[in-house]
Amino acid sequence: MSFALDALTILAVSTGAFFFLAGTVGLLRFPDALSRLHALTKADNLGLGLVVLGLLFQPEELFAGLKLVTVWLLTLLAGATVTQLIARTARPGGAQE
Amino acid sequence: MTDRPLALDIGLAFLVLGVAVWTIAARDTFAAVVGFVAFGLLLTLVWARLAAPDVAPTEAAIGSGVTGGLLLGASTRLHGTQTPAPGEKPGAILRLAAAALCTVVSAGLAAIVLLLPEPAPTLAPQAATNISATGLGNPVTAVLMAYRAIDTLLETVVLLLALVGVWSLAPDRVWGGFPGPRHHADPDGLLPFMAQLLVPVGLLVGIYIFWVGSVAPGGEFQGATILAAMWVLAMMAGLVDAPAVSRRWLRLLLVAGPAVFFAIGLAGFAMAGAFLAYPEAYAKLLIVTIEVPVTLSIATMLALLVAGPPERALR
Amino acid sequence: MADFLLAAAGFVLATVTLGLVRILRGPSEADRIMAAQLLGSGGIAALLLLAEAMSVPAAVDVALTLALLAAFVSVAFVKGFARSGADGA
Amino acid sequence: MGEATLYGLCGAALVGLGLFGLIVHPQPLRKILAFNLIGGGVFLLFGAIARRGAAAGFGGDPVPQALVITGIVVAFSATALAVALLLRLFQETGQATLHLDG
Repeated sequence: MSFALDALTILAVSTGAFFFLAGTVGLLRFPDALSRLHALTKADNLGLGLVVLGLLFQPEELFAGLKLVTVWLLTLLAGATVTQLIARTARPGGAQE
Repeated sequence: MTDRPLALDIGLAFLVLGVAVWTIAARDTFAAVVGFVAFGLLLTLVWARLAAPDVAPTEAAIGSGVTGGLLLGASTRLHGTQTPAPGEKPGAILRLAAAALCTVVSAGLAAIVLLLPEPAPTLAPQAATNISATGLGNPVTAVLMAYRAIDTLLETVVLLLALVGVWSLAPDRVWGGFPGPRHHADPDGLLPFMAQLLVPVGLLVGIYIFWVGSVAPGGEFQGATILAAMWVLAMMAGLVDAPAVSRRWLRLLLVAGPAVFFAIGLAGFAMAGAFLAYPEAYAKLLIVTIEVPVTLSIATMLALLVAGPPERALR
Repeated sequence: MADFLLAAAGFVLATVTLGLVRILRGPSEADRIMAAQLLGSGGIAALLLLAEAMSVPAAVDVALTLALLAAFVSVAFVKGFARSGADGA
Repeated sequence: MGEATLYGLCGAALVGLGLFGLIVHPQPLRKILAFNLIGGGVFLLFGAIARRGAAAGFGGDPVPQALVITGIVVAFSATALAVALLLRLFQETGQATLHLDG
């Protein structure tokens, strides 16, 4: 049982870490601000989300699990807002550079 | 200890130094401030690795978060003034001399770190034996609120004095007025929406962190900073306006914490024979009685320190 | 398990710190904000992984604090960004 | 070498780095940033000492840890006051420089 859960944790956390890597590569390599933004949101939402998911497979108290999910939701909310605000200003012809 | 945490620690230490070098070396001030925020974030992880779970959230909240917000605001306002005049740049000789001096300072400190006495002196056993007298479960909160309580009392006074200093920088025509610009809520914007969702959750978390501080890592400074950040966030989103600094309720709120702290400290003479001494049976009750107003006062002070001196006159 | 989680924490941290190069290169301030945001969420992920690996449950509270303050700093960023953009920066 | 010594050395380097920035940067805001780096370094030195003092079931000596918490808050008040002074200077003179005849 615990072996299966560990395997799930390893799978989810590794995938999450991969999304962080992909997001960073995208941020560094993509040519324009909007596609970089696209890469960022993937890393942000999915990367952290998968890490949280992976940790939830480990035995946690209910309250601790709730806190983990709250951390993710808070980051998601802040990320979405900032992304939208950046997208508005980084649009071609918007206030930039 | 296995090898891997050491590899992680070495990597983390180099990241901290790298980001610090960048904060100093970046040509653009805004980039330097971003570097500083990253520096605070990495330091938070360092504190977690140094088994200091009480310091980590303080660094995250105050060292990186609130200080970062303050400096970001300042760097935006000073935009365009950040290129040094030709005569201002220090010459090569001065730079070399400064580099030499700083290397000596660092080397001296490094030598001290390497030559620290073995076994390390520690006050942890004393803290452990005395913790039961406070009724608290968190040793750091016990240190802050019991046997180093005078530090904590004076610290709230330092914050208050800094705020008085900031307010006294207001020009005459806006004396006692509203701090900072008025932010208007953009009706179709996401920011007010986000703030409406985030602020209640944040207030709840702030109160939780404050409350849990008596038994586990957390406490009044960490909790107060979260409360302050949420207040400033609501101001930036245009949900609420900053209060005029001459409001009586505001001033009462600011002095309530230090005043209650001081009064209970004086009562210590009658109850236990010394300033800030608590009778053992009531220690926890008294500490909580101090902590609640102190948390509210610190939250108000921090928020107003970020908001800055008054900029708009009373109508 | 703890070793894996520590390694994952180190990996995520190293990755997002690499993204900081974007802050150096810019070109626009939007890019800088993005890199900082990536660092924020990566730092939170690393902290959660460390909390589990070192079995310090209190580190989750630190992550909670960090998430809230990261939101605060992001808004300060964007607010400042919008303002300096308006000045024709 | 334990992690306490490692981060202690990191703190020592940060103090020197911050001091360098404080001396060579003419812009006041950069000086404030450098000042905060020095603070971070000093706190890390305290952290190293606290970690070495782990005893009695605590992961670190709680007394230096409590001092660091106090220090972080005091450093913030100093920073806030410095920023307010700087912004007022800018408001008054239209420049943000400490250069007297500039």
